[in-house]
Amino acid sequence: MSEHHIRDLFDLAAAVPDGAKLAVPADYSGVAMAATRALIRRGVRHLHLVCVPVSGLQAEMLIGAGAVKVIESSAVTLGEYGPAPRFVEAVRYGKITLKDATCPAIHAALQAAAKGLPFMPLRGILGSDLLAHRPDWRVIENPFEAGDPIVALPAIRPDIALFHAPLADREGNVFIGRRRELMTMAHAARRTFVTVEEISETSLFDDERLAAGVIPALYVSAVVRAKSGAWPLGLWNAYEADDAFLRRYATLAKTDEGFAQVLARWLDEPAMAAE
Amino acid sequence: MSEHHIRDLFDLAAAVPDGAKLAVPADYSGVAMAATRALIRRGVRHLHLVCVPVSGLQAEMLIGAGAVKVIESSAVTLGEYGPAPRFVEAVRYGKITLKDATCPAIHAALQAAAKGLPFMPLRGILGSDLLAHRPDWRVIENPFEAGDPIVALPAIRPDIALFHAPLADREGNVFIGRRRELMTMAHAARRTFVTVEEISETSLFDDERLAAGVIPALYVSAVVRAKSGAWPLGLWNAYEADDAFLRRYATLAKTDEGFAQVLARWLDEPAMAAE
Amino acid sequence: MNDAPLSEVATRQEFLISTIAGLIAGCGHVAVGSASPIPGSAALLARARSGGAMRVSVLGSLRNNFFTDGGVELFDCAAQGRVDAFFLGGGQIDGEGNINLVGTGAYPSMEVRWPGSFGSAYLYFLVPRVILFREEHTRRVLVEKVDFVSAPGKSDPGVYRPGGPHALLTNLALFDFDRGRHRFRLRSVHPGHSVEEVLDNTGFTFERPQKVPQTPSPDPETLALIRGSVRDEIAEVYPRFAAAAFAPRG
Amino acid sequence: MNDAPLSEVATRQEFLISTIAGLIAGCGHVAVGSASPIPGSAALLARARSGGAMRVSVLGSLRNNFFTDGGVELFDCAAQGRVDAFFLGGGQIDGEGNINLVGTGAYPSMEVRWPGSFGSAYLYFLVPRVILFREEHTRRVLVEKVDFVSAPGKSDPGVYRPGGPHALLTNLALFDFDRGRHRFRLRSVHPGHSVEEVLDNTGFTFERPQKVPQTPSPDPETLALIRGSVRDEIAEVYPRFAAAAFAPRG
Repeated sequence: MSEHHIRDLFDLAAAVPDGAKLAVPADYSGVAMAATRALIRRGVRHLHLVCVPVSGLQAEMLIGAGAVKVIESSAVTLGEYGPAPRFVEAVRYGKITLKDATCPAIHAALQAAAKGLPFMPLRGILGSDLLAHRPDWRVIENPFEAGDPIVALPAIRPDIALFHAPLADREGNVFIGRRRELMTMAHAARRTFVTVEEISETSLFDDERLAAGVIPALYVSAVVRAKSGAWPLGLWNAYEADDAFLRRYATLAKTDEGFAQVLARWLDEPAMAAE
Repeated sequence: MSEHHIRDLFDLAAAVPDGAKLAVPADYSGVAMAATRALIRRGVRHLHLVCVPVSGLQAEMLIGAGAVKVIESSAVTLGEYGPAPRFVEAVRYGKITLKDATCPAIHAALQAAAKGLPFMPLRGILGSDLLAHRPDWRVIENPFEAGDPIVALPAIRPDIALFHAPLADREGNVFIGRRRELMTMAHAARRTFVTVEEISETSLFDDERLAAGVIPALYVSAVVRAKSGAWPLGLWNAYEADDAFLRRYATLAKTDEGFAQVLARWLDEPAMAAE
Repeated sequence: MNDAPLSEVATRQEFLISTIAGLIAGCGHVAVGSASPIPGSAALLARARSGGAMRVSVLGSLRNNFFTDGGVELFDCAAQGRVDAFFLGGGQIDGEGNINLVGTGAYPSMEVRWPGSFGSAYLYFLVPRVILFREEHTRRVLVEKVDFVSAPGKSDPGVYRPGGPHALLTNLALFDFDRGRHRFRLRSVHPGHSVEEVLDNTGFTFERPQKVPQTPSPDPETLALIRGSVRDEIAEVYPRFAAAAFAPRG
Repeated sequence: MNDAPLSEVATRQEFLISTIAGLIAGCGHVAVGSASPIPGSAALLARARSGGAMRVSVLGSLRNNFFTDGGVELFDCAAQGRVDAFFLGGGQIDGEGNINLVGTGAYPSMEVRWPGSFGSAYLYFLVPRVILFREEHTRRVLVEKVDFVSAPGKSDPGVYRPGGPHALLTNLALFDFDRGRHRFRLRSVHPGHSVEEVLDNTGFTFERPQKVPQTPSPDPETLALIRGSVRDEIAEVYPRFAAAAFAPRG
């Protein structure tokens, strides 16, 4: 850990500058919603959101709160709860700049950054209108076979990767288990901020079984404890999404007024443990 | 697991055809020496050995036994025990075809295969004589920046990946912990043969901590139990290399006769548990 | 076919599950993406019938998902040729098999915006047997030409493409996709529906045999499997679906 | 300087460890490759002195290696700009900083074959501070021109190269590398040796100041650290080295 001055969600939100290229994971992976709330409270603006490879409530609320300038994602949806209304609205009125992608392209572009490469080739995509609307994606020739076109994706190097995990230790090592996309995000990003349910007093490297699923502190700039930090979303192996909240959200957020109401209530929720 | 007829080291050796492109790991990672012995006993020939990214005693003995036609590696050495004498001898007299590489190039070429890509770009290498002697490596232009040359490495898709691990279960899931290069090998190769110290009667996926370090059975063609299967090399967290054997080997293998003697004795060692 | 919970009659969902399971029989590894309870159930049904020969990876599941390399693994696995079947939907699907998951109107400020293309622009190229599945069968969905091509149904010669569309299943009918002619061909119409109804509600032209068969309904053994182990397994990922989509156990 | 185990006098290895530690002071993350007991000890010494500011990754260690992404991680980590210093050796090293880890004579059937290039052809380009370390200081090792360039000391303009040679340390002397002129410059000669001895045993020309200083010997505090925690830590990976290279604890 390199940013020891970040000790709570307030510090964390203050350390995310306006205009940051912020990488966030999909709902199944561990979304730092408590930190997102702190970001909206601090009034963050002009974010370039990179969704790895899709997003839901997090992108939706940041967009609704006016915090997003650019969004790069393969999808934004509330899943079982239907479309993401603020995202749909922002698209219709051109309030955000879209960089529509496809899941493996976002993974590959992050892997390029993690390998210090300027680009990564990727199969597929050719003939998709995605390509037509992504002037930053190029088509090159496979150098080993004439007449074999292949897409080249420029590396995505996020300024900050932000996610929520079940466990970290005092050194800043973070357990992410099978959620390896979080490892790639941390390798690719300049800085990585993590919120966690619990902080272990012993090193995660003490248990060789655990070690295989650990992001080393070398890649982690700050860890902040946030109990239920993914709420109202769920966290794998820990807790489910808050069904009542998400139903209410999906209904209310269809209008500007309804969204303002649900956002205000969410921002007013009692402070979390670490705040 | 897809090759259920492979039940012991004899079956495993029989399933490796002459001329196979065989990927093997470095000494620190888990080397299937018991299986290598079975391969030499069966008289395997013309192997195209891909060392990930280097090799020691395994490549050395296979070369000495006349089993190797081509070797692709970033180094072959007995480490603390000095040069690999059969390798050095075979190079001097042109008995093997060399594909000298550099470690990250082998990793990247396997990753290309694991991603189904025809090639992977990689930084560095330019100006190295390695490049001059690898006509299969190309220099291309970074498509995103004129005047920025970068090496393109063709994918390495091994016919078979072969390694030794501490634990598997009855389904064919294999625990490799932090040795992620074994995961990449299994993803990249058409078939993967694994020897293990122990077979668990319960699924490795039952423990979420363990799961993060598991190669799923989907990528594993056969698992054979071989107690002390890395001997005379060591296995991480399990046992050390056999110092006496390696000292004796390094001395004797300097001559053809000495090597023949140490090889014959090794092949005569009592059969292992699974044989 | 209706939603009534009569144990001898399949619910609409059970009928679709059974039909999809037939389309993926014989596959070695079937992967199921997110928000796909019916394909997920179908894959679990096909696995139950395969006698241990089929693997299934259900995204979002802990118990039926053995990936350990993160979100990229499904895509890598497909590119390695280790995924035999996958399922894609579409806000629009056209007669050449193009699919649109982005929206209608002019990009980017679209009139109707859908979530986005997900992995379609990749998996449609790499998975040999892609089943297009969309319950709604209307001219709004099945169009002559999609407004936005998330993933094309056909590719230029020279484009690396081992995969592509295999079949299209809706609430009304089942189509095969002819990869030589790049057109759909009606294979069967579901019980209670007619070819005329299909023609009326399809925005693209398609081929059809002179006599169009009826899509077979699940037999009692299949229904028992669906309402038994399949329901239990899919409930892990889609509890609300599992509570609503199945008839009571026999 | 000798190998005698007198507690007030550094062994040859202790002297080298101390000298290397000085070369990497201030680095945030130092990585140490395989078969590198002296650089490994030096990195652990530098870490001990850094007050927690330096990270060290010793390949082959379980206790001082926090990589969790397999063999590729060191290389990815370097390419991300997260490795500040690394160590390379060479069967031959020439005056332009080219290194040869492959062999002598004509490739491929070389007269003398060494193990191979390892990661040198990559890390030499990407790690800002590469310390060349080779104990043997003879005209056999330090040559005018290497027989095989495993990794070049300099690159053409336009080649992406944030890294390169920083210093060269042998049993006789310490050189800096001038990246503008692509030549070594003698910084200091070790106690007990002379500039003439260095000139006699070096196959390439190099720059030197009019008066060449002596390489400083480790002070008692440094020696105590080396013989204490550093010895204990390096013994995990190099037990035979740890048993032989250090003088008894003070």
